[in-house]
Amino acid sequence: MQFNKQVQELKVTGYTRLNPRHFVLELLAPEKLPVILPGQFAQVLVEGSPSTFLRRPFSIHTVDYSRNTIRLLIQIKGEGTRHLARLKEGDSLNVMYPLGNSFSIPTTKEVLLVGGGCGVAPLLFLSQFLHQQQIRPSIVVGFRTREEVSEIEEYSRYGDVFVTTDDGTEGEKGLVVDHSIFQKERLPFAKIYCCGPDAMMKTVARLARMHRIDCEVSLENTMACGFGVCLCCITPTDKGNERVCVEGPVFNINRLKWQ
Amino acid sequence: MQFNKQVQELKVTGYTRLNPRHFVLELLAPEKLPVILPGQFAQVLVEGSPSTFLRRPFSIHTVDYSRNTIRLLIQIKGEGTRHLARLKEGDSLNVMYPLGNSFSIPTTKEVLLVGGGCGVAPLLFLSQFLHQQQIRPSIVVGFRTREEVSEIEEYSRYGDVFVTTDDGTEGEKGLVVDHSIFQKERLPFAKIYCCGPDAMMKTVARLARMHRIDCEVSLENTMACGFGVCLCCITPTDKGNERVCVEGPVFNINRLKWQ
Amino acid sequence: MADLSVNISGLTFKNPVTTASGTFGYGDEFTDFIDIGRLGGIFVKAVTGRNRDGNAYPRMAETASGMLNSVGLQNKGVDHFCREIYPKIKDFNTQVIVNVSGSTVEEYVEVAERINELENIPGIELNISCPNVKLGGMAFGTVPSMATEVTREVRNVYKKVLMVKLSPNVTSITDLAKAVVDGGADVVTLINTLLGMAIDVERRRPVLSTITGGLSGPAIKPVALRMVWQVHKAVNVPIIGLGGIMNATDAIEFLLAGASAIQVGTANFIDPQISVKIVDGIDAYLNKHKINKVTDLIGALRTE
Amino acid sequence: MADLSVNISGLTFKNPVTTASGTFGYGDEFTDFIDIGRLGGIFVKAVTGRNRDGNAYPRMAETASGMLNSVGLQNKGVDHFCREIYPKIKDFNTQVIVNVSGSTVEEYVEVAERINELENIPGIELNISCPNVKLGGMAFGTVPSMATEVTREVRNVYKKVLMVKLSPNVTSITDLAKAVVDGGADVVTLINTLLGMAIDVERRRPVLSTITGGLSGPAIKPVALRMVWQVHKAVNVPIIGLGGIMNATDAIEFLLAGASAIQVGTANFIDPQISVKIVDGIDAYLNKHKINKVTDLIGALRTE
Ligand SMILES: Cc1cc2nc3c(=O)[nH]c(=O)nc-3n(C[C@H](O)[C@H](O)[C@H](O)COP(=O)(O)OP(=O)(O)OC[C@H]3O[C@@H](n4cnc5c(N)ncnc54)[C@H](O)[C@@H]3O)c2cc1C
Ligand SMILES: Cc1cc2nc3c(=O)[nH]c(=O)nc-3n(C[C@H](O)[C@H](O)[C@H](O)COP(=O)(O)OP(=O)(O)OC[C@H]3O[C@@H](n4cnc5c(N)ncnc54)[C@H](O)[C@@H]3O)c2cc1C
Ligand SMILES: Cc1cc2nc3c(=O)[nH]c(=O)nc-3n(C[C@H](O)[C@H](O)[C@H](O)COP(=O)(O)O)c2cc1C
Ligand SMILES: Cc1cc2nc3c(=O)[nH]c(=O)nc-3n(C[C@H](O)[C@H](O)[C@H](O)COP(=O)(O)O)c2cc1C
Ligand code: FES
Ligand code: FES
Repeated sequence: MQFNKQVQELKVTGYTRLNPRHFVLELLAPEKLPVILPGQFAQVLVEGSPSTFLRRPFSIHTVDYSRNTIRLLIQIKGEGTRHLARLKEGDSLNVMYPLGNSFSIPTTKEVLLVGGGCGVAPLLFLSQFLHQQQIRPSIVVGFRTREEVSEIEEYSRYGDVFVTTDDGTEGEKGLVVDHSIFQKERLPFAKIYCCGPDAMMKTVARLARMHRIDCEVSLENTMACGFGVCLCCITPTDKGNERVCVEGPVFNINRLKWQ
Repeated sequence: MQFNKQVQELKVTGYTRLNPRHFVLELLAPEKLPVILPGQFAQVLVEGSPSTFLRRPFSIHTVDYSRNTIRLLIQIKGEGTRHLARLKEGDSLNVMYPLGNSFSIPTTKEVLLVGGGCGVAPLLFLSQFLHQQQIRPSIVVGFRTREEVSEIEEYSRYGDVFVTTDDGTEGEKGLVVDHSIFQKERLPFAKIYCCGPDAMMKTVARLARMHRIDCEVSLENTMACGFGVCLCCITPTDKGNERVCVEGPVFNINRLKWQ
Repeated sequence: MADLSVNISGLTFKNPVTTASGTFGYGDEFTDFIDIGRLGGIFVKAVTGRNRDGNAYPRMAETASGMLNSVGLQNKGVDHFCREIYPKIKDFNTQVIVNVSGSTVEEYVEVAERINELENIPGIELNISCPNVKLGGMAFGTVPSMATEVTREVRNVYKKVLMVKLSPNVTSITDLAKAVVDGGADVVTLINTLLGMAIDVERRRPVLSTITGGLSGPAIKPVALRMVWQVHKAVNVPIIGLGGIMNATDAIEFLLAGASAIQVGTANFIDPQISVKIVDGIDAYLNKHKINKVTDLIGALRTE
Repeated sequence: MADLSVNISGLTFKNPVTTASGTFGYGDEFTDFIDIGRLGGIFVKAVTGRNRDGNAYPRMAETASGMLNSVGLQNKGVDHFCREIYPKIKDFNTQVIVNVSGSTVEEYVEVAERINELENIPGIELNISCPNVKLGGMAFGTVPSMATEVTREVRNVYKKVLMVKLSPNVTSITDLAKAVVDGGADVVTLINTLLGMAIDVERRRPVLSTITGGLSGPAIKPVALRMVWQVHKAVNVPIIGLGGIMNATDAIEFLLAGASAIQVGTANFIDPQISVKIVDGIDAYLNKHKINKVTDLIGALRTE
């Protein structure tokens, strides 16, 4: 398998506003899509946004080789994402992809995916991928409130979905890690994949260690290049400071030295 | 008469592409238009153009108090104007106006207007204004080539129009100052108003001096503020270095010390 | 509504937002746009001993997130200032500080003495970034001993609040800050423009008539902020911070780094109402964060 | 097709476009995007005496038209470089220059001696912007006498082309340029990053773990261009210019100001193909202006 990185002008072929803070872009590639693995990300150039100098990283949300499209799930945070939210079908977007490593292929069927906020982005692609491997994971996803809960049907196609909302307006009330699934004495999983805010991932990692479950997390970091040359995005690991954009974004928690 | 400067969000209510390099924007003011005089200009904020930090100055091309609109005639030069060319009806534009002094009210009916390139912009407004004063000027306007010749019908409403093109595809061939109107032994004018490239204005000024005709020119300059505070836009005059954006853009040639 | 007032060497500013010399004229051009009385203070443009025509055209070049200028201290001299300008600005309902420049120590002293007599001017800001004719064009503001000397000589004749504005074009901004404090400065202002250059590749010429000029705008903000922080740790006098401030967030960054007040410069050209918007934005930030007085922000950067 | 080749102290570069140290890795990450053989040269990232972990996270802050970094010379040391990296890059069809760093004169000398043995490395670039541990953290590159000393000591052991990269955080860049030429530098590279800072007002903390960091990108271009011009008039060795170059026009500005070659830095992060596009853009400019060879542009700024 080859992982040639590309810089391409993708065409916006779909725009779905999930809720006021989140939207999904569907992007059509001008040539045959490269092989993309779950957990990989793209670096997006935000043209026409004066305060956005560097590219912005987003996980690949889904890949559709038949339509030759990828999708990104984007949360509006600052100028760059605000600007992307104004894109329309037909616009083009300069994207560097696929970048980073990927979630590992599990050697077990007892798989749990945990995602919070825009951290759910790579998990849809991962569940599709697991589905192809005949694995039906459990998926716990956390949202702020009912109106932000989205794409549950899509996840349900590939796994058993559990929802939390901070305010309890849908699913269980509380943070993802407060979900009752984690309260059991013995968690029925041999592998956890997790993506979300730092604090959440650290809690999940603690739980995983406690229950002796293998666990991979997808880290965020401030990135300048996204392909390994600037050394701005490091995280301390058992091999020293490693690049989140090349050796990551996915790390096994055993390798991380969380600060 | 009061000349309060304003910073307003104007709405684009009209967009006319005259030719590949020029377009006209019609802009609707949110409140009653201030009094605007011919020769005055506006400072336009080009939002969403990363390489355009400062406002861009454009002469007021026409004013329509009944519709509460102004129009700008814009030539595409660099990033800022390229970006403005992409505006659409309904977009809004942050504009500071009216700025600068104005052409003086003539004390004669023998008036000649001379314009070249986007230097024609203030002359349409000036001819309307003269029309209101029962003055029908002669108007010589120069263009590069036939396809850039535009708005001739509008000018004709207010004056007698003479056209030149650099390549002779319409009107007389050559630069504006080559027009036969200037070849006469005695030019039948008591006042010339001129706007265009520096070299052109200097030639017209020379002709005016030779024929002892009173002459005003509208200068361009690199501007940072446009309202008199940065002192970046000076031109040497009989009173020392004066600001093109406040004491100008219109100067009587007798006052200028052309470099 | 939080308490926005700050005290700078005994002078009360109703809020920490002021305007930078050379970017605000004498204030009068702004009365169309804002109520000047809403500002903490204004710094009017440089006054020199005699009339100066400034540099030849072109004086301006736009750059990435900034601009270069080579205005060259154009002004009509201190006589004209006292006679013609002062009467027009002396009753502004804000602190009016005069920026004082010169090419020799004597010129600085002469101007300072004259401004000292103007009742409604509570302070001056010495602009020591100008080239020193006696020192072969080297700026006063780049050699600590010269900076001390010019400050001391002015201090001898000037009885009100003496601010000194530093140039960022130096190896050690703290050495310069210490030098002017040694000379008797009550306050340091930083930063003036960075020396820069722009070239027109089509004409193969410099864009500015003077080849090089002063860089201002958001491009220089990181450098300005760093210098404010360094000086805040090194000297014990109030700091007025500036360089690329475009909004309230930028202004708050300077306060956190140690500035007691800030100046808005180039941003005035793009939005003449920005200074007042920044006052409102600081107020909103304080309310949002439940901070009662703006002075709690000054130097409050957490670095532990 | 114009003649794009330039000669820099005896080395032939097929064109004046090279890549800046710390922004191009060891070149290998770029092979997905460009043919490295199309570049005049590449400057690989800093090599120090021993392994360095660099600074803690976060190491990056975006700023107006630029970025701050505090990577801190992370690298595995000169041993690892010679053993593991050199074999991979020694056959690139371009000039490969190694950026050499250290905290003591001895460390610079040690690294330079080791690199001197590598046949396919025709030159080194001394990065003297690093803080000098013996000099209390003051950078070698800010004190002329120290700059001369470190250059001279390296010159004694290094037999090929010796380039020295200067820091812009100084009062007089020409003094520093003269100092390293006195020490035996064949070429000067300028500029390294400006020292800057960014603050997160919500957390009231510095964005970078190191509080201050190095500013790069278009924001610094006017300063870089000014320094290249000043040094071009002051010393007689070839200059390699950089700082905020984003396109061919920027690159040509540096050539006109006096640079014999240029480096593309931060722009590589945004468009990894930009360096090759700049080669093409310079060629197009020369053709448009009917200039036969790129060397006709070097220092060709008209200022009369
Ligand atoms: C590998 C990776 C994958 C990501 N995947 C997704 C995704 O699928 N969907 C999604 O919505 N977001 C994702 N992000 C986060 C996304 O990149 C940032 O939200 C985005 O860059 C913000 O840009 P902005 O211009 O809108 O905000 P800015 O104005 O740049 O910043 C707004 C706020 O967000 C913070 N911020 C900016 N960039 C980052 C960053 N890289 N990491 C953490 N905080 C940041 C800033 O500190 C600031 O407080 C990912 C980040 C990484 C590193
Ligand atoms: C008082 C005044 C009135 C004007 N009226 C009009 C008008 O009615 N219609 C019109 O099309 N243009 C007018 N101009 C010129 C217009 O302001 C510039 O063409 C415009 O600012 C270019 O912006 P840009 O971002 O597209 O180009 P940039 O990328 O900024 O520059 C492109 C090229 O144009 C040159 N340039 C930029 N600004 C100016 C300037 N202010 N003066 C001269 N050359 C400049 C640059 O040096 C460069 O070579 C006027 C200028 C002034 C000062
Ligand atoms: C056009 C212009 C003229 C200036 N004139 C002066 C001056 O007369 N005296 C002075 O001390 N600083 C002068 N400055 C510097 C500013 O006061 C300020 O220090 C600098 O622009 C940085 O702030 P900014 O980035 O907010 O503009 C001038 C700046 C500009 C842009
Ligand atoms: C992330 C990063 C790492 C850098 N590392 C080095 C380095 O190791 N050695 C060095 O001499 N310069 C280093 N630099 C400085 C660049 O080589 C260059 O001098 C500077 O970024 C200015 O050029 P630019 O604006 O084109 O990026 C680094 C710059 C960046 C942005
Ligand atoms: S973002 Fe540059 S190395 Fe990871
Ligand atoms: S543009 Fe600022 S004074 Fe004229």
